[in-house]
Amino acid sequence: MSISDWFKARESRRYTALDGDALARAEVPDGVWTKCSACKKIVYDGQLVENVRVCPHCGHHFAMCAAERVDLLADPGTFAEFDSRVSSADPLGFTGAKPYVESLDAAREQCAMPEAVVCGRAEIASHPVVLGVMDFRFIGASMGSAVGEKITRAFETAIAERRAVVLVTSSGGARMQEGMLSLMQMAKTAAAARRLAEERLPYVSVLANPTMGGVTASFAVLADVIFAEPGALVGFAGPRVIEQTIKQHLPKGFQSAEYLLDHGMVDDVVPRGQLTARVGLVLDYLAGGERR
Amino acid sequence: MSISDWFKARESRRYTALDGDALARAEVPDGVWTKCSACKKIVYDGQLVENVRVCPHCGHHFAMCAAERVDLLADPGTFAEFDSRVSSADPLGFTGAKPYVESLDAAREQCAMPEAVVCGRAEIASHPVVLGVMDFRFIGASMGSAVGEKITRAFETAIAERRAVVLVTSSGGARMQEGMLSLMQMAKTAAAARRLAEERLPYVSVLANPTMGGVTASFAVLADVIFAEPGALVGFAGPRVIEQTIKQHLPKGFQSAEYLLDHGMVDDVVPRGQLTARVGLVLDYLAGGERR
Amino acid sequence: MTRRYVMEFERPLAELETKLEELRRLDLAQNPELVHEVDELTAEIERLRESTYGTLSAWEKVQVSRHPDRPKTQDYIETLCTDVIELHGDRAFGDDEAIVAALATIGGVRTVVLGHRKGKDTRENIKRNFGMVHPEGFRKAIRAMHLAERFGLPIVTFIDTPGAYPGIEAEERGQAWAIAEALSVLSGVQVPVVCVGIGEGGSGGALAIGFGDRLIMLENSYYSVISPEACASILHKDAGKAAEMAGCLALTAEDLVELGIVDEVVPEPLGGAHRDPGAVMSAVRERVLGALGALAAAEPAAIAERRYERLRRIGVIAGDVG
Amino acid sequence: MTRRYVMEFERPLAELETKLEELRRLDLAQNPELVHEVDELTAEIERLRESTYGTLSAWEKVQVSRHPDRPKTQDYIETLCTDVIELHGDRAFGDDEAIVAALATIGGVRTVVLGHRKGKDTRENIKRNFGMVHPEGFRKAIRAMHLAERFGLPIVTFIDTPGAYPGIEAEERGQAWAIAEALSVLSGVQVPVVCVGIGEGGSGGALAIGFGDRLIMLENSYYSVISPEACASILHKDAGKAAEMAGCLALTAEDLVELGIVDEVVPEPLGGAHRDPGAVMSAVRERVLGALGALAAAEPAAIAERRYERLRRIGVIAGDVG
Ligand SMILES: [Zn+2]
Ligand SMILES: [Zn+2]
Repeated sequence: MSISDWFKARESRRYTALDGDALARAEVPDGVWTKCSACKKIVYDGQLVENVRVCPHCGHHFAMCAAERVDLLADPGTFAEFDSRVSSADPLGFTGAKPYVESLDAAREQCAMPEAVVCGRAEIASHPVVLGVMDFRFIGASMGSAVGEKITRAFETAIAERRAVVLVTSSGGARMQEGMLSLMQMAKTAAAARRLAEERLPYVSVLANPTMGGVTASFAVLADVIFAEPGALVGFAGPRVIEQTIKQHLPKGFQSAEYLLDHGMVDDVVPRGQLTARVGLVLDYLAGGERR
Repeated sequence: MSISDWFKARESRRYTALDGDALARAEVPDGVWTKCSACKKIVYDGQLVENVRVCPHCGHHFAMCAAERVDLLADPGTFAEFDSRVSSADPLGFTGAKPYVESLDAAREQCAMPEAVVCGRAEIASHPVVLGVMDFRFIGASMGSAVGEKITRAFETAIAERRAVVLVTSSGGARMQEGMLSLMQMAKTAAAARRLAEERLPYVSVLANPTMGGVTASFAVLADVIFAEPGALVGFAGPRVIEQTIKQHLPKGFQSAEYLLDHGMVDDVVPRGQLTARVGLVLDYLAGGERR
Repeated sequence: MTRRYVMEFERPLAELETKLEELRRLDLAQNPELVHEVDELTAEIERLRESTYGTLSAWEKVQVSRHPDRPKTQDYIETLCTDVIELHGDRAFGDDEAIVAALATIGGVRTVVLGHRKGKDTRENIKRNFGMVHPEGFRKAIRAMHLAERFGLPIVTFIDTPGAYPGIEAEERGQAWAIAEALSVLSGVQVPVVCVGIGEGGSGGALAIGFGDRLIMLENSYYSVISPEACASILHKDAGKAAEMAGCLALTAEDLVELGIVDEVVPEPLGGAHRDPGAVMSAVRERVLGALGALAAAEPAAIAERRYERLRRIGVIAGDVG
Repeated sequence: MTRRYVMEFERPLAELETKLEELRRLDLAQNPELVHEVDELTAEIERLRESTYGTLSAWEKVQVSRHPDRPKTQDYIETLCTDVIELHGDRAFGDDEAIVAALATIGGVRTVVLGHRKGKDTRENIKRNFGMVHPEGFRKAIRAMHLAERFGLPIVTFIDTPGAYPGIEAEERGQAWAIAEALSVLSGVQVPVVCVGIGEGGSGGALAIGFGDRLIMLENSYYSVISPEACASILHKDAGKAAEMAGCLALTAEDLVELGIVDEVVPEPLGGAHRDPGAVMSAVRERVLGALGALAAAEPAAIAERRYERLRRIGVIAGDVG
């Protein structure tokens, strides 16, 4: 499925969308609303879209799908997806509670995208970049062979074309249904990120809620500048695993973006409304010279 | 004063000594003894010299002078001092409780050496090295312009002749009587150590009691492999300064070599009797190939 | 009979063996009717031993890999290496005993050895946190990797960990950051890297020192993206399904050869490496030296380049370029 | 009269000023005999102001450098810089607020700015530990130095610290190691480094971000191997001799020009930079831009080479090659 097919398939949905080259805001039906999971207040979807999916009452950051992320970050009309057909196979014939292929089909259907990450060429603040965004709805945006391959190609494309890399991460970790093939993607993507660094090309990552396990512990945190979204859960081990191991409750705010900032792990916690400008400004510094 | 003058001046003393090219053990008069500061037992000086100045009762490591250090570490007959005439001036005309020039004269007299560090070409386990040893008796082996210059030249000589560097440090820190000229030696020696590293030449440091302040916080800890002697006090701020600042007593063993090992700061704590073999073995690994 | 640790799947065999021991303690001369019974039992034990150890399931191999008597990193270092100089600490926070870094010589080859370190007994295991590494452990390993590269020493690693430690302090000090950095550095070091899976290969904590130019695994070691128990908990909400999940995860040495991740498998004696540690260690020595020999001639830059290509090929995808 | 902080050596002047204020609050029309007194006092104050601030001793300059109203790193950043993006954390332990690292633009030049950070008030000072840095602060600075080098951004530093923090945890986490590493990295970065001494330059904690290709100091800032108080304690067992020691240590900007360590001195208004922060900051901006301009054309490797030669020359020795 190409990006244009994908946006076509999403046309009836309520997300704002980038259709081919043109930015198109989908119509949002009046009166559709969501209850904010943080403050429990009612938020109308139109309001939510306007407010880049941040609760206007309490500032809670709702999840964003890949298309919305692209829309948020890329200069209008500049995003062109690549490797759109790279998607997961089922190399182990894996069957847990349900077969992996069924999980894949369901995710493809639900998200109208072939895999958990979308990568493409784009401009941000007029800087040529490779932009990659992960979509948590797709099997928790876990990293299997396809995600690992796409991320690796994102770095390789950037190196070949002297572009910066901007990635928005969100992931439950490695995709266990692909076994060791999935674990090895950590090494593969880390190696690719290292090559980008050796070429002195900039890499900015944005850690969105949640970014855990094998994605955090590989390419996500190897960026030159790391931002996190407010309230995002970021870490290696999941809170439940830790609680089971240490047999005690976790402190409030543990593994939150703000906690990570306190512990020196991220450069800043950036509210979504300021994210595009902030990433653009970082690129102004690192991508050399003035905006085009 | 050249190394041979210096050893000549020391001939009547009781230290074992390297005289010119030949290793000569000075006579130790019978019956001369020292009380061990750790276990309070009596140790005969002959015994102490035999036992590389380690208390045979409790393992306490007594201070060693520069000549003894050279004797301990360099392959017999291989040490040749350089820059022996580099010594301290009194650029600020400094007068504390007593004039700096008087302190210098007293130290030169007491130690029979012109400065607090001795550097020379040597072999250790047949590897060509530059060996530098500091002597705490000389105004606390504090680092002024002369010490900084000699250490810097040690690194530079090693680079020019493709030698490894082995330094035994012991110092109260910067030599305040030379003001900022002394502080800047930290940057100068650190810069020289960095150049050695860039040339991929090995650098092993041995932290002897005590190594504090500006010496610790510059070249001493920039080594590839760092050993410390048992019980050596090593740190940045002195214990008294810390106690005055935090207004509480320090835990037992604070800033000891063993404490530093626990906190990940040194590669190992090595008893003096094993030091030469251990340094030699490290050089076997890092200086490439087999012993000559 | 000395008490020994019995793995779950060994229990029927162990019970028979215990019974046989008891019979033998009786005076057979006074109980001639038992002679026949002893013979029969001995034969049955022989048959059962064949079937118990002959072909182990994935889950059984996981159990063998965790056997407390299984040779550990420290045993390999002590047996295979000479001139060992352990390097301690990350020079920033602490010295993590769950990981060892050392200058070590194997068969005359000077190397840097890295390994997860479990204990021989409870006391040692507590000190070493059962081989579960904290961030400072990975940072010590990173320091050793840099040292190896600077001085052209090949790196040999021993993999044996249930995983990186999942604890508050580990997260606080950047567990993910430390692992990511280790992966990055290990992927790029311009010296040969030979890895040996000797026991447990638990997830990111294993991977941080667990990939390179040659990956050798013992027959009954495992290497997995997640422990079978955790996988069962997540997918089935039932840790009891661990055995089933072990079969699904393709975590055995044999499976991983098929997936193109593992290069060679070192056979173990019947019952596991702990039955004859000497033989296993000498086989490992031979394999490691073989791998080091094969890699010795390569140019530094070419080694890292080939390692990248090697990593680059791992993965199975559908669709491809669209 | 608003209460203001009075430095020790200002006290006689402050007392007269207070007296004058009091006189002025009286009704001079009803007390004509006071008019003359006011005039006389005004003249005396004028004379005393000249003599108080005209030529400051080293110890008086140290006091001015510590004046709570003196412009601080944060003031310089806010006034001189645009497009500021602060970089937080060492990615291993914490974010030390006693040091700031930021991407910042000065007069159109994109730079990495580093600075010790004191607070404006007690609350801020506690958060920032009075500008006394812990190891993680130096490690944050090191990270920023590497970033600057990777992307060719010149480094501008603001020096204002009593010194690195002397505490248990700081030692525990390798204060000396962190400072040494900062010195090593800063000595080698292949981008221009311009340093500005704006207040206190306390020992190793200052030096860690306090040397480069150009060292500019404000007239009443100091830079010293040890604080005058500590020097007096050690040499005289009497902290009261701090004033005397300040004179011996050659710690003023002027002294350091003579020793070949400082390149230029930015004059301050009578009484100190806090009397006219705007003027001082605009002078600093001009000097920094001048230095950056002069260094901009150099090749990266040549910059580091020249910095080495610069360091190499510092020191006065007797004897020499023997
Ligand atoms: Zn809300
Ligand atoms: Zn004793």
